[in-house]
Amino acid sequence: MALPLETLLDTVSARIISAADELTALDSAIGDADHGLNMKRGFEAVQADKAGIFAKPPGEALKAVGMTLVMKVGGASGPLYGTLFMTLGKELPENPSVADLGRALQASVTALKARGKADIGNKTMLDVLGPVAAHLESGSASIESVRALATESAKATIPMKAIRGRASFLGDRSIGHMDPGARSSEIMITAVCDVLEGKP
Amino acid sequence: MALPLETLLDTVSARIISAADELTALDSAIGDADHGLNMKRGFEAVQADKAGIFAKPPGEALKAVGMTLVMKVGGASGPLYGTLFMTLGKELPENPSVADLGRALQASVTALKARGKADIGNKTMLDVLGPVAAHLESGSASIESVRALATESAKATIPMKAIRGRASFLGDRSIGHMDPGARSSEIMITAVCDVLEGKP
Amino acid sequence: MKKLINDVSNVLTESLDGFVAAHGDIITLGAEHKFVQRRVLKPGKVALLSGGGSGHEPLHAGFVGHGMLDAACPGQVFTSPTPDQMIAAAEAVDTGAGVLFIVKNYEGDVMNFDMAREMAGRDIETVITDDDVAVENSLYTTGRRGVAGTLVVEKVVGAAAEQGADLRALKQLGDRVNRATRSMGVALTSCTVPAAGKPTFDMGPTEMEMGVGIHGEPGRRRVALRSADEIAEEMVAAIAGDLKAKGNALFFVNGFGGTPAMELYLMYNAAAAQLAKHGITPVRSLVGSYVTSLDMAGCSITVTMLDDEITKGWDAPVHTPALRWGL
Amino acid sequence: MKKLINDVSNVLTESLDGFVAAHGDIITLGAEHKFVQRRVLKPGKVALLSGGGSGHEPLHAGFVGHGMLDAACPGQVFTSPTPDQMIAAAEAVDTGAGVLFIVKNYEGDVMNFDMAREMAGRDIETVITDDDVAVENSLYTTGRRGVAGTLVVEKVVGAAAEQGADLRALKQLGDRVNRATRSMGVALTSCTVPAAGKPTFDMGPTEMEMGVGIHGEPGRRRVALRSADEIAEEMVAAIAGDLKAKGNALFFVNGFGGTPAMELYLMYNAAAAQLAKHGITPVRSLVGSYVTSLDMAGCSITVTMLDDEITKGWDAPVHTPALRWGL
Ligand SMILES: Nc1ncnc2c1ncn2[C@@H]1O[C@H](COP(=O)(O)OP(=O)(O)O)[C@@H](O)[C@H]1O
Ligand SMILES: Nc1ncnc2c1ncn2[C@@H]1O[C@H](COP(=O)(O)OP(=O)(O)O)[C@@H](O)[C@H]1O
Ligand SMILES: [Mg+2]
Ligand SMILES: [Mg+2]
Ligand SMILES: [Mg+2]
Ligand SMILES: [Mg+2]
Repeated sequence: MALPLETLLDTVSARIISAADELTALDSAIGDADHGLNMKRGFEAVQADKAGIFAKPPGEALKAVGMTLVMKVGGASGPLYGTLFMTLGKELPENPSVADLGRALQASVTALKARGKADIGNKTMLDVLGPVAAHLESGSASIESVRALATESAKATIPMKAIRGRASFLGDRSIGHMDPGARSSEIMITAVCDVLEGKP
Repeated sequence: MALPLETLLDTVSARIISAADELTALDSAIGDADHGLNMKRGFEAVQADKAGIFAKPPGEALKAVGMTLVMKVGGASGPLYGTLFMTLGKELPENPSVADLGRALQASVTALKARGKADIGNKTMLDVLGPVAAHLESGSASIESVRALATESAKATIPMKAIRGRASFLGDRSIGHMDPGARSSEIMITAVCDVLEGKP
Repeated sequence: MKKLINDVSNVLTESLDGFVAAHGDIITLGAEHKFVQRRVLKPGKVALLSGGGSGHEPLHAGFVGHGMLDAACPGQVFTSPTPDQMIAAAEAVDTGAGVLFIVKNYEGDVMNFDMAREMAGRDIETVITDDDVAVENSLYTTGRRGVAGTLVVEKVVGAAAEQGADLRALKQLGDRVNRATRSMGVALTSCTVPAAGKPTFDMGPTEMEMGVGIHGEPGRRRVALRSADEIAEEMVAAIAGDLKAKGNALFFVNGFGGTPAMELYLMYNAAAAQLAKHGITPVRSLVGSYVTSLDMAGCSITVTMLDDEITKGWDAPVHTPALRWGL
Repeated sequence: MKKLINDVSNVLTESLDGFVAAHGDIITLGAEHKFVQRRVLKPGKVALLSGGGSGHEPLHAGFVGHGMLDAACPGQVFTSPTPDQMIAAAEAVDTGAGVLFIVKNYEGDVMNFDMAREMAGRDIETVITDDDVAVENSLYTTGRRGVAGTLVVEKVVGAAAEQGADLRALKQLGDRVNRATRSMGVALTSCTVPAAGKPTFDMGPTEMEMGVGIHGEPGRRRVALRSADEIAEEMVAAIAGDLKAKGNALFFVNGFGGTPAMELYLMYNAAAAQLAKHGITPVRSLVGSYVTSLDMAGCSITVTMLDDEITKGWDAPVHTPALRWGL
């Protein structure tokens, strides 16, 4: 399928920007109260750069989105989401199958693990991105099942004790709160599902 | 009459110490929230020095009370109440008449005016001490009339605009609050009246 | 009340003990916590002595050392020190050239320093600082408060004393620096006096006090919270209107104790733009919490018009716990 | 939210503009507010570059100047700077001897500095500071936070760089100073991030956070408000227990932005008594708000065990906006 890149990016940006307060509130509980502010700044910059970004071929456009996030977000989420988009740009073929999507996302997850020295189960965005990548790669994914898995996986970070990220400084006190990065990943994946399903 | 100096001082001390919070609250409104703390510190020091103080003859004892207040109270009230007691010590004869009391208090008021460069009507302790001194000197004073005048005079500072003391920094905002030093003077005069009347 | 303290009645002595321990290379403590003095005195130099209520730290003890004060007498919180303190301090630091008292214009301070001068029996002059333009001046009232500008007077006079100026000359210089200096303050919150245990005044979440002093006393006007630019505009207008001078100045933005550096520098930026409109050019700057009001949030700005002598005094080396350069 | 600010989106740039205007004799501002740099570079000297989220002022920009940093990159409030900032700063201050990054151990900071190092194409080493004993250390976790001890690393390494030490030697020295340093903090109130507009966490009037960091993040434990002595006892026990060393030390009491000097010195007094019990003797001291968390009330204490080299580095002249002696 040909990905409607521009619509995807607009929807992801809009959803993240309008969820900024929620993400910051989650980060207040176990972090430093800026995840929503960071993500909003990043996607506002992506929107401001759109003309330049979409002048490029799709792969390069995705890399440019990643680079914009790296240069505008800062914090932990900047390099991580930046790496995610840059890797997707490198790995996605022109007209990807679902399995291609899975492979590219899996490659991104591998890159993220290396960048952040983290693993699945550490109570981070990886706990949403990792399961979704694996599910896509499995070949049995539907839009419905991906959406459900993203939501479930974000929720599953609530009882986890953080091993990585700022929440790890809290030790046991990190238990009982959803990881803000897991929630922003869920929001992005849900946005992609909605666009692919034809919902605005 | 022979003044029961020790009882007078015990009662004045006890009344001031137990009114500390009230005096500090008055000073919060138009000053710096310490008049009660200052006066309490001073009279606690007087109480601690009592043995030394009452080893002296009455005039010297009063001067010693004044010097203790000067050295322990600080702020505006320390030099002023210190000067008051030192002047009383200098001016009071052994067995003072009511008129002697009036003259001595009047001399103290004069000394206070010089020390503080202030006058009656400036919204300070002088607005209680001045009228009471004049009334005592007039020869027509009774314990009852002195007590009533002290209370009235303290109350009369409420509508005044402060010209001297910290409250003067507030300009018109000083209007509507009783002057803390006027109130402490009222408390002391009332205590003296009560003792002379035989009330504890 | 949330404070890093033990028993409220020991706050002052415990804090002073820590202060003297941390800065033992520069200062020593007088008996009974009556004063803090310079560790090494300079014989023949006029001794500079200041003091006032505590709660304004680092003022004054933080300015004891080479190039500034010889001794400082800390009173109770917001309460002037008592004459015995100044007498003992003068005795300790007067090496024969006399003593200059530098006193902020509050009646408590003025009267206690006056009594000390009368009782000390030595050659003493007094400089009274009254830089706060928020207070209306008049011959019949207490006059203006001495606030953050006191630091400037202590620094410039301290430098001249170090250079060997005599007592009369220092008194004149101090009066001159004071006349060249104006300040104004704004508070966003009240402070809490430890012994009182609760804020001195209540302030709503969208209110501020314009023209506040440094004792948690209310200011001249309670107004609605405004932007840094608007606050700077009003403060600079009051200062410049009263100074009636243009040209080079020392510009000092002072935090009250609960104000982060980020906000002080933002105020510096806002107020510098306003100064330019009035023809005042900051050629020397100081930003930080130097003359505080316990934990109050807010700031004051101070402008001192500079001439060669005052500039030289400001630039001269200083080595104290809170202000140090050139040494 | 009560702050001396204009539009929340301009807080950083307006504050930086004020900072650079006030300290223009020492520092200059890079394009697009990406970094602050030393006005006069020393050719042939290794360039020291630090940075991190804003809100910790004067850290880091306040330590740019002779004897400390060559450049500092300020991120958004509590958010690591982005790689383009470090790349531009390194380009501006590298005079050929290479660049040392000094980075506090937060994943955001570490990752952004790592990316900058990969992309900058020059000789760069990194010292990571992780002095906060409040965080349990383990091979499998993020590890400890870098907090106020970072100042000590910057000072000592800065002195050695000024003396001509090469990049590898500075990296080793930085790691060594970091290993000799431990910190722990306590918060009495939360801070308020300007863009968030309300306190990061709620705290009751009789609660405090033990083992708090410098980002308004909750600490390890919410406990009942305790006396300065009890707080000092717990903090010093944690530090000394982890250091497992006795002898001469640098003792640094750091305010978080909303803490008055009076309380910091009282804590100094309380903690010095505890240090003595553990055989640690403060022979150098620093007290003040240097590594802050916006307007948070509270403090941290830092101990660095001293040897001759570290002592010499600490004592060496320094001339920066926030730390100055010997010059
Ligand atoms: N090492 C890591 N690996 C993967 N994700 C991480 C890592 N560290 C942090 N994160 C993610 O980043 C999120 C926080 O992002 P953000 O608040 O923007 O940055 P910061 O923590 O620097 O303030 C966390 O909720 C977590 O999901
Ligand atoms: N110049 C003055 N003359 C007479 N009384 C004064 C003068 N200045 C202040 N006072 C009195 O002192 C009182 C304040 O005392 P206190 O609070 O102890 O000292 P401070 O004002 O230094 O904090 C005022 O309420 C007023 O009655
Ligand atoms: Mg965060
Ligand atoms: Mg008072
Ligand atoms: Mg007072
Ligand atoms: Mg952050």
